[in-house]
Amino acid sequence: MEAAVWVIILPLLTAFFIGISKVYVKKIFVPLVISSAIIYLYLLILVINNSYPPNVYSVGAWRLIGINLMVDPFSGLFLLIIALLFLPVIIFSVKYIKSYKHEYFIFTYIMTAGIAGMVLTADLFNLYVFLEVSSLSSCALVALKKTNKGLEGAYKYLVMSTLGSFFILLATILTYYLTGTLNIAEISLEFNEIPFKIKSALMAFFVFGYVLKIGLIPLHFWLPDTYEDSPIPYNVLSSGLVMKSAVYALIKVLYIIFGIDFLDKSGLLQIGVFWGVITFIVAHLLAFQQSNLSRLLAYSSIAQIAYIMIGLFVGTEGGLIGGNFHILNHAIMKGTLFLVTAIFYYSLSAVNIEDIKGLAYKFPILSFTFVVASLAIVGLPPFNGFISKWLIVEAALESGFVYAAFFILVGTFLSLTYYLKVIITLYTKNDKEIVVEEPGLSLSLPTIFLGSLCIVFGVVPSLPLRLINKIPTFLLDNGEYIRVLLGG
Amino acid sequence: MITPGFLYFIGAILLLFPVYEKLKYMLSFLVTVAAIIITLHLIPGYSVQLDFLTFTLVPFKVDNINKLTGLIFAVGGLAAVIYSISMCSLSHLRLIFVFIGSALTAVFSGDLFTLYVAWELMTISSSFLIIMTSDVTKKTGYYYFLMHVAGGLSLLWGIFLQYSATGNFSLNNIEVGIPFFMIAIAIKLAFVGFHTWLPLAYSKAPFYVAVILSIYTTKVGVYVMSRLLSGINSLAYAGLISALFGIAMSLKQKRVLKLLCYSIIIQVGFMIIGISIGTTEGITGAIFHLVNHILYKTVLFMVVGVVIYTTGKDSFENLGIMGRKLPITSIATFVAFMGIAGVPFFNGYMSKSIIKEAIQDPILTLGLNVMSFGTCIIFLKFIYYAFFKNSDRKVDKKPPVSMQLGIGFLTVLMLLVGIHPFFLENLTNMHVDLHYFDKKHLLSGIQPFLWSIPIFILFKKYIVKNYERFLYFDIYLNMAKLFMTTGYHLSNYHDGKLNKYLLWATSTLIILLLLFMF
Amino acid sequence: MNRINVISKKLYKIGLVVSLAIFLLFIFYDIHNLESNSKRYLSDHYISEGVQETGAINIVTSVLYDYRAFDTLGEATVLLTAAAILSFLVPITKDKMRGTPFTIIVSQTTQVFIPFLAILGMYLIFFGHLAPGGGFVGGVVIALIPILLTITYRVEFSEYKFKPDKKKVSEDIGAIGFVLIGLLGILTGSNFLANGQANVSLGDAGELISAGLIPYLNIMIGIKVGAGLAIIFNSLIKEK
Amino acid sequence: MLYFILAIILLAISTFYRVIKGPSIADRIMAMNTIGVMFLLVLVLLSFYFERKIFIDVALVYGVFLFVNVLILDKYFSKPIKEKVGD
Amino acid sequence: MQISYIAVIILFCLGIYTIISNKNIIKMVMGFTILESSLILLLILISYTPGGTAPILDRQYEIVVDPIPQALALTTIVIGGSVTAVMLAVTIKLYKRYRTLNVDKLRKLRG
Amino acid sequence: MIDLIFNMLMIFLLITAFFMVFTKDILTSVITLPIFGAILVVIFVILQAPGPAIAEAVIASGLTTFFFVITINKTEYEQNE
Repeated sequence: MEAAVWVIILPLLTAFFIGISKVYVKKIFVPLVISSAIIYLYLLILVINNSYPPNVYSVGAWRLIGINLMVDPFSGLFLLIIALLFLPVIIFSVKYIKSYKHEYFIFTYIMTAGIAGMVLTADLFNLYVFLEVSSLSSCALVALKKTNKGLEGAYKYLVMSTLGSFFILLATILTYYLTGTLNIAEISLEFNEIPFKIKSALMAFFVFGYVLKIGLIPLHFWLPDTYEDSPIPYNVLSSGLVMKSAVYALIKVLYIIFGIDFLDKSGLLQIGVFWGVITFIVAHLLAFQQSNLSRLLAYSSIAQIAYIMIGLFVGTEGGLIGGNFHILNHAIMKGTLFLVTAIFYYSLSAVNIEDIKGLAYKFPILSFTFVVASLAIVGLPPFNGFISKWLIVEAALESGFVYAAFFILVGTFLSLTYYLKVIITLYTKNDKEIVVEEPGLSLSLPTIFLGSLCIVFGVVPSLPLRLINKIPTFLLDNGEYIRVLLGG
Repeated sequence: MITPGFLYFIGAILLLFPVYEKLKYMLSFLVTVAAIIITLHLIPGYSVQLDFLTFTLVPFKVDNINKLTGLIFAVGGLAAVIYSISMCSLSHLRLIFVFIGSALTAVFSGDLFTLYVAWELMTISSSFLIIMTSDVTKKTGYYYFLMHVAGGLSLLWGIFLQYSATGNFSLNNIEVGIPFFMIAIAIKLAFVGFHTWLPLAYSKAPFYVAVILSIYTTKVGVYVMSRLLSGINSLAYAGLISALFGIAMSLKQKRVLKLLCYSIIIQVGFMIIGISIGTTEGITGAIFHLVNHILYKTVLFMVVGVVIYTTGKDSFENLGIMGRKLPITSIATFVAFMGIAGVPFFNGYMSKSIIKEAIQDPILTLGLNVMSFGTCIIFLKFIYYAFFKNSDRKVDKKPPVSMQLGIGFLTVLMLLVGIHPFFLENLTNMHVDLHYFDKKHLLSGIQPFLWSIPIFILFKKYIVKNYERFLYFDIYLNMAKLFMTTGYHLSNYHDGKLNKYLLWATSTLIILLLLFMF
Repeated sequence: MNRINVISKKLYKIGLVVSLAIFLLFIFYDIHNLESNSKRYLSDHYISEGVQETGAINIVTSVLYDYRAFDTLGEATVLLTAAAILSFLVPITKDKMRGTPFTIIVSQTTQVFIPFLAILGMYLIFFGHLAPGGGFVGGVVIALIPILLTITYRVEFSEYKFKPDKKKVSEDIGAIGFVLIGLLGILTGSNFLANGQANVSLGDAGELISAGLIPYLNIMIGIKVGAGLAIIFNSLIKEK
Repeated sequence: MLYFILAIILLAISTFYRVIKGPSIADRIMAMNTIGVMFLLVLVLLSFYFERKIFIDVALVYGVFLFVNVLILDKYFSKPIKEKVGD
Repeated sequence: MQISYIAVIILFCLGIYTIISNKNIIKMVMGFTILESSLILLLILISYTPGGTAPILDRQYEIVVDPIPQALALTTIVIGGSVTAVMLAVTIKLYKRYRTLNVDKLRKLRG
Repeated sequence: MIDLIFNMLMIFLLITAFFMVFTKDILTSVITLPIFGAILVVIFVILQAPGPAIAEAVIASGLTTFFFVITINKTEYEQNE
C-alpha cells in the first residue's frame, strides 16, 4: 500500500511547494493547488478501495519497532469524508479567499495532512504529533482574517487545544511507562494485565483530552468562538474533519486499546450516552439564541457531534453503523450549509440572520440547497440525516437507552425550531434593494454537489453503508486489528 | 405497476426544468388524469417489496380501503390542480405535486417506514406551500411546520417502540406505543387541544393552498387512523367532544374560511366515531364519509376561494355576490350544503347513514344527531349570507374558466354519489348491507336538517351575529416562551470569560476521574 | 458578600487543583507499585541492535531520525506551521521596541561570536548521529546568527543579510528535502523513510559519514529549523 | 567532585534570593546570569563525574544561549532611553 | 529518585492552577510552559534506570537508559516551543487590538 | 550523594516554579524562566539525557525566553509607561 503514506505526504509537499511558489513562481499557484487536490482525490479513492481487508504500511520498513500506518474500514470512512469535502472546498476557496491566499492554502493542506496522519497512524505518540499538527494549523486558519474576533477565537482555541493535548500526552506517556511500547496493538495486548483503576484513570485523561477537542458540554465554549469570524470554507473542514478527527482518535483509542468490555465495565458507555443527551439539548437551546449564522451552525455542530457520540457509545453494531454514518452525513450537510453561508457572505457580506432576508429570491437554487441541507440535518426524511438518526435511535433502543432515543427525537424538534427560523428569514421578501455579487460557477458548483449528496445518500444509503457496515466488527472485536497490525 | 404517488413525484421533477405556460397546463393535466386512471386500475392485493437498509419494506400495497381513498385523493388532486393552476407559480405547483404525491404514497404504503417518510414529506411540502406564498404567512408556516413535525416525531417514536417490540413494520397490529400514535394522528386530525394549527394555517394561507391542504392533511390522518387505531372504543367519545367543540367554535367565527376550518373538525369527528367503532361497517362508513367530505368540503373551499378571488375578502358579507352573479358557484354551494347537511339524495347522507347504523351506543347516536344538527345550523348561516342577505359588493373580475371547471367537476361527482350511492361501493367492492333509501334511514337523515331550519329562523339574530374574538389561549406558545427564556439564561452563562470556561473544564475532569475511578 | 464570593471561588480553584494532585498521586503510586521495568523489550532492542541497524551511535538520534522518523516529519511540520503563522501575522509596518542601545563592545563581541556560532551549529548538525544535539539543536544555534544581528544592530540589517523570502524558501526546501530523502526509500523499492532496509550503505558506526541517510535528514532539519526560528524571532520583533 | 557540585547548587539557591528580593530589574538579570554561570560549571563538572565527554556539548550550547539570553534581557528590560534607538 | 515524581505532579498541578486562575495572558502562557516542562520531566524520569548511562554508545555500556522517551521528549519540546511562540504572537496581536492583557476583557465573543 | 544533589535541584525547581507563578511582577517571572530551564537542563543531564538537555537549553531557557521578553516588551512594558 504505497498510496497510504502518500495520503499524508502529498498535502505536506503541496504546502511546502506553495510556500516556494509564494516567493518565486507565482504563476503556478492555482494549477498547483487544483492539480494536487485532484491527484489527492485519486490517491484517496485508491486507499479507500483497498481498505478492506485491512492492511499495514510500515514507515521505514521497521515493522513492529517503528511507526505503522493502518488502513482499515474505519479510517477508510474518514478518508472518504476527506475525499468528498476536500476538492470541493479547494475549488471553492480558490475564488473565495482573497487575502492571505497562500497562507490559507498552506494551512489547509497541512491541516489535511495532519488529519490524514491521525486517521492512518497506528502509533499512540504519532497520533499526538499529528493531532498537534492539525490543531495548530486550524488555529492559524481561525486567525486568518486578523479581525478582533478571529484572533480572540484563535486564542481560545489555542488554549483549549493545548490543554487537551497535554492531557492526551500525559496519558500517552503513562501508557508507554506501563507497557513499554507505543504500538496500539501491542498496548492493547499489554493492557489486559493492567489493573482496572489505572486503566480507568488513563481513560479519563484520554476522554478529557479528546472531548475538549470534540466540544461536548461543558467543554464546548471555544468552539462557536472559532467559527464566528474565520474564513467560512475553513469552517466546512473544521466541522467536517477537525472535530471528527478527534472523534476518530477517541474512538480508536477507546475501542482498540481499551476494548469494548472494559468500556462497558467502567461505565463509560452509560456516561457517554448521558453526556451526549445533555449536550445536544443544551446546544439546541443555545443555538436558538444565536443571531450569527456561523455561530448557530457551530452550536448545531456540537449537537450533531453529540448524536454521533451517542451512536458510537451505545456500543452495539447498529450504534456504530449509525454513528459512523452520521459522521459522514454531518460532514456533508454541514459542509453544504457553510458553503451556502459563505456564498451569502461573499455576495453581500451577510452573516447575521437578519442580513440574509430575501436572498432566496436572488439565489433560488442555492437557497433550495440550503433548505435541503438544513432539513437533512434536522433529520427529516427523505434526506441522509434521517437515515443515520434512525439507525442511532434504533441502536439506542435496542441496547436499552430508551431515554437517549426519546431525547434524540425531542432534539430533532428543537433543532427544527432554529433552522426553520433561518429558512423563513431566507424566504421573507426584503424591501431593501439588494445588490449582490454573482458567485459564479466555481463557488456554486461545489455547494450544489455537496447538497445533492444529501439527497443521494438519503435515497440510496447502501452506497456509503457498504463501507460502513464493515466497521463494527472491526471495532467491537479489537482482535482483528491486533492480528493485522502484529502479524499481517 | 407504478404507484400514483410516484407519478406525481415525476411530475414535480419534470417541472424543475424551465417549462413554459402551455406545457405546464398539459403536464399537470396529464399527470393528474394519469394518476386517476392508474388508481382505478389497481388490483387489490397487489404489493411491492423493497429491501432498504436492514429491513424489507412494502412501499406499495393495495386493498379496498386504500384504493378508494387513493381514488378520491387522485380525483381531488385533479380538481384542485385544475382549480388552482391559473394562479399558482411554478414553484408552488412543484410543491403541490410533491404534497399530493406524498399523500398518495402514504395512502398506499404497506409499512410504517414508508408511511412515516410520506407523512413527513407531506409536512415539509405543505409547510413550504404556506411559507413561500407571502410574508403574512411566515409565522403561520413556522407554527404549522413545528406542530406537524412534533406529530411526525410522535409517530416516529411510536414506530420505534412498535419496531423494537415486534421487529416488523406491519401496519396491522399495533401493540406498543399507542399513545404516541394517537398524538401523531390527533395533531394531523386537528383534534381538540391539537387543533390550533388548522384555523391559523387555512385562514392565513391563500385560498388555493387552503383548498389543497383541506383535501389531504386531515384526511390522511383519518386514513392512517383507520389503519392503525381502529376499534378503540373510547376514542369515539373523544371524537364526539372534538366535534362539539368544533360546532361551538365555528359558530363564533367572523371569517368564512375559519368557519370552514372548524367544520372540518366536526366532520373529522364523524370519521373518528366511525373508525373507533372498529367494525367493518364503521370503518367503511368512515372512509365513505372521508370521500364525501373531500368532495363537499373541497367544493366549499373552492367556492369561498372564488369569492376571495373576485372580491378580495372572505368575510360573510362578501358571500352575497354568489347569489346572482356566479351561477356555477351558486349551484355548487347549494349541492355541497345539502351534502354536508346529510340530506337524502345528496352525498353526505349515505356515509352518515352507514356510521349511524354501525353505532350501538345510545349516547353516541344522540351525539351524532347533535353533530348533524350543528353542522346544518352552521351552514345555514353560510347559505343565509350567500343567498338571502342582500349584498352590494361588486364583482371586480371574473373567475377563470379553470376554477369553475374544477368546481363543476366535483359538483357532478357529488351529485353522482348522492343519487347513486352504490356507485362508490361498486367501485371498490366494499359492500355495506344497507338500504339507503328505506323509510327509517331517510327519516333519520333528514330530521336534523328539518329541525335546524326553524331553529335557525328563530334564533337568527344570535347565530348570524358576529361575535367578538374570544381570548386566544395557546398552550404551545407558552411552552415556546419557556424554551426561549431557558435558552436565553443559558446563553448568558457564555459571557466570554476564559477563566470561567477553564474552570468548567477542570471541574469536568475531576468529575470524570471520580466517575471512572470509583 | 463580594469578598466571600471571591475567596470561595479561589478556594474552589485550589480545591480542584489539589484533588487533581491527589488523583495523580494515587495513579503514580499505583503505577509505581506495578514493577513495570521488565517491559522494556522495545528499547532493549533499540539499544542492542540500534547501532547495527541504523549506523548511528546516538540511539536517541537513531530513534528520532530512523525508527520514528515519521514523528520528526510531523514535528518539523509543526515548526513550519508556527513559522508560517508568525510570518503571516506580521504587518508591513514595523513596531518600535523600547530598549537600550548597545555599545561598541557588544557589537564587536557579536562579530567575534558569529563565526563561532556557525561552527557550533554545523558541528551539532553534522555530528547529530554521534553526539547529543542533532539537526534541531544545530538549527536553533544557526538561527542565533540572525537573532544576534537583530538585537545588536537592527531588524533591517538582519533582514538585509538574510532576506525573509530566502529564509522562507530555505525553510520550505528543508522540509521538502526531508520528504524527498524519505522518498529515496520508496525509489529503492522499500518503504517511505527507509534507511538501512533500502540498501543504503550504513558505513562504520562512529565515523562522520555513516548511518546512511540520517546525517542528510539532520542537515535538512537543521536548515528548516534555522530558517524557521529566524523567521519566528524576526516576526515577533516586528509584530505590530 | 560531588561536593563541589552540591556547594555550587547551594550557592545558586542562595543567589536566587537576589532574584526574589532584587529591587531593580538589573539586579535580577545579574542574579540570573550568575546562576546561569554556576549551572554552566555544574554541567561541566557533571560531565567529568559521569566520564562522558559528550556532555560537554550541553554545557557549550547552554553557555551560548546564556550569553544571548543576557543580551536580550539587558536590551529590552533595562529602562528605556527616551531617544528612539534600535528597533 | 522516585520521590521526584511528586515534583512532576506538583508542577503539573501548578501549571493547571496558573491557567485556570490567572487573568494575565502572559502568565497563562507561562503556565503552559510549566505544564509542558513537567511532562518532559516525566518523560525523562521514566527513561532513567538507576546506574544507567546516556544512550550514546561510543563503546559498550552495561546499563543504558531508555532512549525512546528521550526521543519523545525532544519532539515534545519542539512542539511545545512552537505552540508557545504562536500563543505569544497571538497575545501581542490581541494586546494591540484590545489594549489589555486581562483575559476577562476579551469578550467580543459571547453568547 | 548524587541523589542529594538531585533532590536539591528538584526543590530549587519547585521554588523557581512557584516564584514564577506567584510573583506579581511579570518581568521578574520572565527572568526566572531561564533559571527554571537551566535547572531542568542540569536535571536532564543527571538523568543521563543529554539530547533533551540540549533541546531544553535551546528552547526553554533560550528561545522561549526570547519570545517572552519580546512579548512583554510589546505589551506590559508599554502599559507601564
